[in-house]
Amino acid sequence: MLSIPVHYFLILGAILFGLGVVGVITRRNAIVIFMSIELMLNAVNLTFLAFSNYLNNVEGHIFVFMIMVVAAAEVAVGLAIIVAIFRLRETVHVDDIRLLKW
Amino acid sequence: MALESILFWLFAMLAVGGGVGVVVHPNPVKSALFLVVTFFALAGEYVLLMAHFVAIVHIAVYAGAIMVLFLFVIMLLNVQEESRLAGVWGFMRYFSVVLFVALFVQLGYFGYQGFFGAENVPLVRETEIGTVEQIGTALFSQYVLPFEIASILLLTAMIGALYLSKQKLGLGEPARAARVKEALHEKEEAH
Amino acid sequence: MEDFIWLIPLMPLLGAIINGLFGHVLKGKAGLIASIAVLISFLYSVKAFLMVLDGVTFDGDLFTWIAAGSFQANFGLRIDQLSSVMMLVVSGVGFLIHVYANGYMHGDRSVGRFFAYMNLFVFSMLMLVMGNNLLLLYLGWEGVGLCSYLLIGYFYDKPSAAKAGLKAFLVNRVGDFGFAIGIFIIFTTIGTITYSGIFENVERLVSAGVVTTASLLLFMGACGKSAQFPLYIWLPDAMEGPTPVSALIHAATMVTAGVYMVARFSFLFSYSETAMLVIVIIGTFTALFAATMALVNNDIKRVLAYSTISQLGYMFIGVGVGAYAAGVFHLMTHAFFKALLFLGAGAVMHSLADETNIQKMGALYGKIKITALTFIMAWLAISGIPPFSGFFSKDEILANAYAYHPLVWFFGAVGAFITAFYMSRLVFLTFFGESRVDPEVEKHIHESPRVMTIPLMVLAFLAVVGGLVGIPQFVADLWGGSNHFHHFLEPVFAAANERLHLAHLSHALEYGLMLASVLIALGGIYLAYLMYIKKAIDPDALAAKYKGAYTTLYNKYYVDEGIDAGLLNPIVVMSRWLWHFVDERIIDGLVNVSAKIVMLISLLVRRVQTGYVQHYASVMVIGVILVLGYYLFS
Amino acid sequence: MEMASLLNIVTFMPVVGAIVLMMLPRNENQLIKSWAFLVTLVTFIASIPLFWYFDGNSAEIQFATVASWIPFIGASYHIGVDGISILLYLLTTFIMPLAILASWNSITERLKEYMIAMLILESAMLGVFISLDLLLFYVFWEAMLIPMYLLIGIWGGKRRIYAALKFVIYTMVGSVLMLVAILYLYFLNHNYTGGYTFDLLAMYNLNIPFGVQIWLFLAFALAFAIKVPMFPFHTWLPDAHVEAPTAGSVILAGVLLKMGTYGFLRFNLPLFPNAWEYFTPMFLYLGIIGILYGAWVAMVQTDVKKLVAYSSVSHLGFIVLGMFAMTVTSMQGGILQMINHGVSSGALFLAVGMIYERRHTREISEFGGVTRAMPVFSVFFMIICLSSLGLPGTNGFVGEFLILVGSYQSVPVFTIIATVGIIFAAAYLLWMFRRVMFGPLTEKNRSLTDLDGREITIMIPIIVMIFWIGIYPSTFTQKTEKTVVALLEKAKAAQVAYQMEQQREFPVEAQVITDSK
Repeated sequence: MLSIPVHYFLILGAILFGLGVVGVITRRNAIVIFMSIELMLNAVNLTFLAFSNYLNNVEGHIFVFMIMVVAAAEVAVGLAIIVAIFRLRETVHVDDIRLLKW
Repeated sequence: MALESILFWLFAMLAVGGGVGVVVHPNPVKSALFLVVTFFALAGEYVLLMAHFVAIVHIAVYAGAIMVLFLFVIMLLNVQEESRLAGVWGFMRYFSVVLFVALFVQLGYFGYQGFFGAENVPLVRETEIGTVEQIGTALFSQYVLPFEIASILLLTAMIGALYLSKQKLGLGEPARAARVKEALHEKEEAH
Repeated sequence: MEDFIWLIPLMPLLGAIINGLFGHVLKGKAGLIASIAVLISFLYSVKAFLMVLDGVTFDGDLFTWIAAGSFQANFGLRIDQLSSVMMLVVSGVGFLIHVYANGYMHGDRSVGRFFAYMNLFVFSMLMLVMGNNLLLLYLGWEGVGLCSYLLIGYFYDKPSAAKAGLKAFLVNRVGDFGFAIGIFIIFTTIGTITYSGIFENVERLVSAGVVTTASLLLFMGACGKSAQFPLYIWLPDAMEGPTPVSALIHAATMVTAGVYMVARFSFLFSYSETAMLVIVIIGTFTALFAATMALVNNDIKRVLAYSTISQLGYMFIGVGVGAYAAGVFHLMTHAFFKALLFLGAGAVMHSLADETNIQKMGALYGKIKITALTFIMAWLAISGIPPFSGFFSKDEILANAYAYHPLVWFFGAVGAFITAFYMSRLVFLTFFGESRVDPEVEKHIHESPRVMTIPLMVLAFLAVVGGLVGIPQFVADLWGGSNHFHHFLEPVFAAANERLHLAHLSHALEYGLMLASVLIALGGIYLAYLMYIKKAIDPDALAAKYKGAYTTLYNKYYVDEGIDAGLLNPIVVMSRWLWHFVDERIIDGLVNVSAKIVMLISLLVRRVQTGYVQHYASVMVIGVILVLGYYLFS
Repeated sequence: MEMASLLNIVTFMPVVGAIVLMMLPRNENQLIKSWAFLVTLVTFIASIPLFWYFDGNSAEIQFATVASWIPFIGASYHIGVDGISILLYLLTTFIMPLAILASWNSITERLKEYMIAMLILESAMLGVFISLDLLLFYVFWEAMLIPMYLLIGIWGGKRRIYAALKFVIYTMVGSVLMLVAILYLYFLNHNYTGGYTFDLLAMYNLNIPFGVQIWLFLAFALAFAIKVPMFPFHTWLPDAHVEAPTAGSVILAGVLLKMGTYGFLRFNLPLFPNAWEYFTPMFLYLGIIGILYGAWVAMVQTDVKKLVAYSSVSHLGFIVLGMFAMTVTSMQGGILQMINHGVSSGALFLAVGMIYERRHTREISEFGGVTRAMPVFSVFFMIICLSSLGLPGTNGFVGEFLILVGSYQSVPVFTIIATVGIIFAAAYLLWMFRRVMFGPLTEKNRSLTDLDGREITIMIPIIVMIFWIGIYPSTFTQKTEKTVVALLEKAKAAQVAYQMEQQREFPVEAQVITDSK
């Protein structure tokens, strides 16, 4: 029937996750960093679904659901924060926002 | 090669390509569009995993709602293309590649070692797990409490976002916001 | 007796509270209230005295004051022969001085405060003499010290007055330090501090070998309060207080507390010959030493102050040689004539617009007759002219001193000569000779009001006849009388007298000594007469001739300066060093160094905190990789 | 039984008051102040029955409440009072209304937060005095630090941050070691009995080996010595006092310092009697050094408040002497002196605060002749000074004298040196008084106004206490007597038992030790 091994999905997830990490670390634009985080979350979703299918277990789906909820909430609040910061500082570049040190 | 395999590789390449685009493209708007591509590709992978319901929700929530939100904010803030800084940022770029490789090796090793040669499971089974009915039953019986909490979380996020977006910045009257702004500038100059 | 004696100290306390709280409302009435309070005390004291005369004594507790562990001190009173005499002197002389003060302090802006302090003083002094245990004595002791402090510094606006008050309190504290340790020793050894308890257990003090130490420590307290060498330095400065205060506290009552204490503990002191000897030596030395300082001083009150110190020295000679009754007798007569002298001096100052320099007086006799006459009576009393009171008491002390050791008598006699001389000098310069008064002031010279002169007259009467209650036995034998004062006090000193066995002098010797005293006194007066009335000897020329001696005396032997330079300044310098060096450099230095070390380390470590989100994120990812690696490859 | 619940109610009443206060509107200053005062006043009034019904004829813990708190580690909510803590408990509730009144006009910034901090502080302090569970004690001990830190750090003077930090770090250094010692005791108890408990009364029954006692004693003693503060751990005190607002100083001097001496009696003596004996000479030395050192350094201060702060070092030295002299009389005197010092030094700080509010300076040289301008104030100030220097008839005398007369019985030489301190106590206080209050009225002080009704209201209870303890101290000493006797008997018995043991093991050496005493 299905000929795609489960570890294909897992490796795809790993690649996407790694790409997300690279994005978070290298990008200066807070919005793009946010998008990279979404990428990482989706990589995790993919992994969950792969396992769910492999183990024939519905809990993976539930988890993906919860992650989506969290992601939605996070995006809403996060973007609001970015907007607030932008109003105050007129920039969304994270290297301009570095007062929280020492 | 079976149709599933072709579809898998197609979607996988689209997803990875989209991901790379998100990460490397200097223009945030285009990054966002690349992300949309990735989302659609991932939805395809979900379908391959027989998670039809999740796939649909994924399209609706991510590509439909979240991405619109992203684009909206980008447009609202009128963000320019980002220019790279020398020095630290150059180093970070190479360093991130190292991190990527390390992470990929570990996660890939985990997936490969754990599941290589594992018995493939049939995609179509007698008990379907990805159906709306299945998920609905689970959500409203066993997982009803997390489900309700999730709704509260969303509500909270909504209120929080509203509060933050108000003109007052949650810091009191506008004059005070100006004062804070001034103080921040001063502090920055001190650095 | 129990039913009224507690009222005796309570009345002045009530007066003090009323005047203290409502003095600013009462104004002129404050003095009246205060005087009435002391008068009531005096009347009750008379009642108590009469009962004691009938042989009724009292020793009982009112309530428990302090009780902790084995230590117990009660609020208890003891009325016996000694304390009843003291109560009479304190409340009687106290009352007269209160009356006098009504006139003297008239128009002062805070009379209420003045009389509150005065009443508080009478209360403390009565507690001192009436208490039945050491701690109550200590309470009165420090209480009178406090009132002395407050009253000396009554004119607190004057820096010198404030300073003098502080000095008085601190010097007294030094004495109290010894007193307190004396109490500790007595309590630790015999477990009680009531007079009766100590009396019964005095043998235990002896067998523990602490009797000399305890006696000397108690005497140290007496030295402070009674201004004996070397703790006398506060008394001359104490003259900064209003004159009634000097009369009441620094002449008649408080300063005699030390004598009272030694007399009260006669049974204890008599066990230690060393202690007695020390008392005699210090008393003799002080009597002479203070008298010399009075020779050249020009301040009318300070001359009297040195005279007081000197006379207190005589009292200590008396109690030191074992003639306790004689010491107490002199205490009493001294209270009369010295209070009179001070009040008289106050009256003089009153009429001369507060002038105290005797070089700016003279020929006042005709202008303020009552004051002058009473003053002269007191002068004769202190000089030791019979039959004035001072003669009998001083003579008795000197006779007993002779029996103890002729040398003591000799020094005492020299002191008596000097006393007669400087007192005569004072009187001659003040009341006789030519007038040196500022012409502007001279116009306003006036006799003091009645309220001031009547106490003067009463005291003058007492100064004249007061000595008659203690006519020496060998004189009284002439008409078959007896020394009433001695007999009255006999029970109190019985134990000590029994142990000491005072040597009895032959009648011939006694008469001889008496005659000698009279001649000495007359000699002193005559010398002063020559110098200040006749001008046969020029005092200025004398001073110029013996310049070194004169300046030393004039500067009071530089004792104050010596103490400042030798004791106080080093302590202050050391304290500053402790503060700035030990506290701020060493201790705080160590604390700050340890803080600095932490700060240096954190200076290095905080470099990690760059403020860039990505740096933090990378560290996080590195962490994830490490943890994951640990699980995957181990 | 009702008394036990009253104890709970009184302890937590201020916190409840603080919670209500949080809901009051921010700008209603009058309401906030009145509410805080009311809460503390009611707390004080409610605490009087505790004192009244406290049975002075029993050495037992009274009004105890035992409840499970964190059962799986054996921590319980165990509170109760004995003769020592009841007095300090009352002292705390007595001082607090006065402290609130003292901050009536001087606190203008963040009044609401200030009052909340004060109320929480009160509950924490009360908790310290009644905790009979080591962990509970530790929680209260630390909880009290936070509001105090805020009081100094927010409402303090110019160098407030430095002072607040110094205060917290000093205290923390000690209390962290104490925590280690508490945990050690906890596991030691487990080794002996097999059970896990933090209960203090259970620990009392432990027979801790001498070598262990030494270290545990030191750990506890350091925490308490810093709090007392004993020389040489005292340098936080002048800074904290000088920078703290008046009410902060009052609480600091009135209550917080007593926690150190209280801790010695509650923990060190009953838990480690043998180590106590071993360290007695050292603490006696520190005590008398503190007495003289504090007095000397106080004498040369130029800042009135600093002078009073150093005088605390001196006074607390007397208490240490009284505790370590180990006689019933001296220890009773020590406990009474804790109360006296709380009243007198607290009052001194109040008085200093009153003139500071008027002149905004505390330099002695700035003043002079204040009596002329403020006669009523000068009377109060004088009485307080006299009580502080131990004039008979006032409270200071009773405590000091009991300490000295009791100590003389066991350690005469130390006592004699300590007695020198009373001379210097008079010197620094009256010298300061002369320079501030006497002399000609200087131009700068001419406009000073005398005390108003509120300030007189603050002073009167203090004066009443000064004379009450001075004239009839039995009210207080009879409550402590039995507890002290029992405490000493138990400790002495343990010490004798240890000596016997030593004698059995090393007959010769022990002989030498006992002989040399």
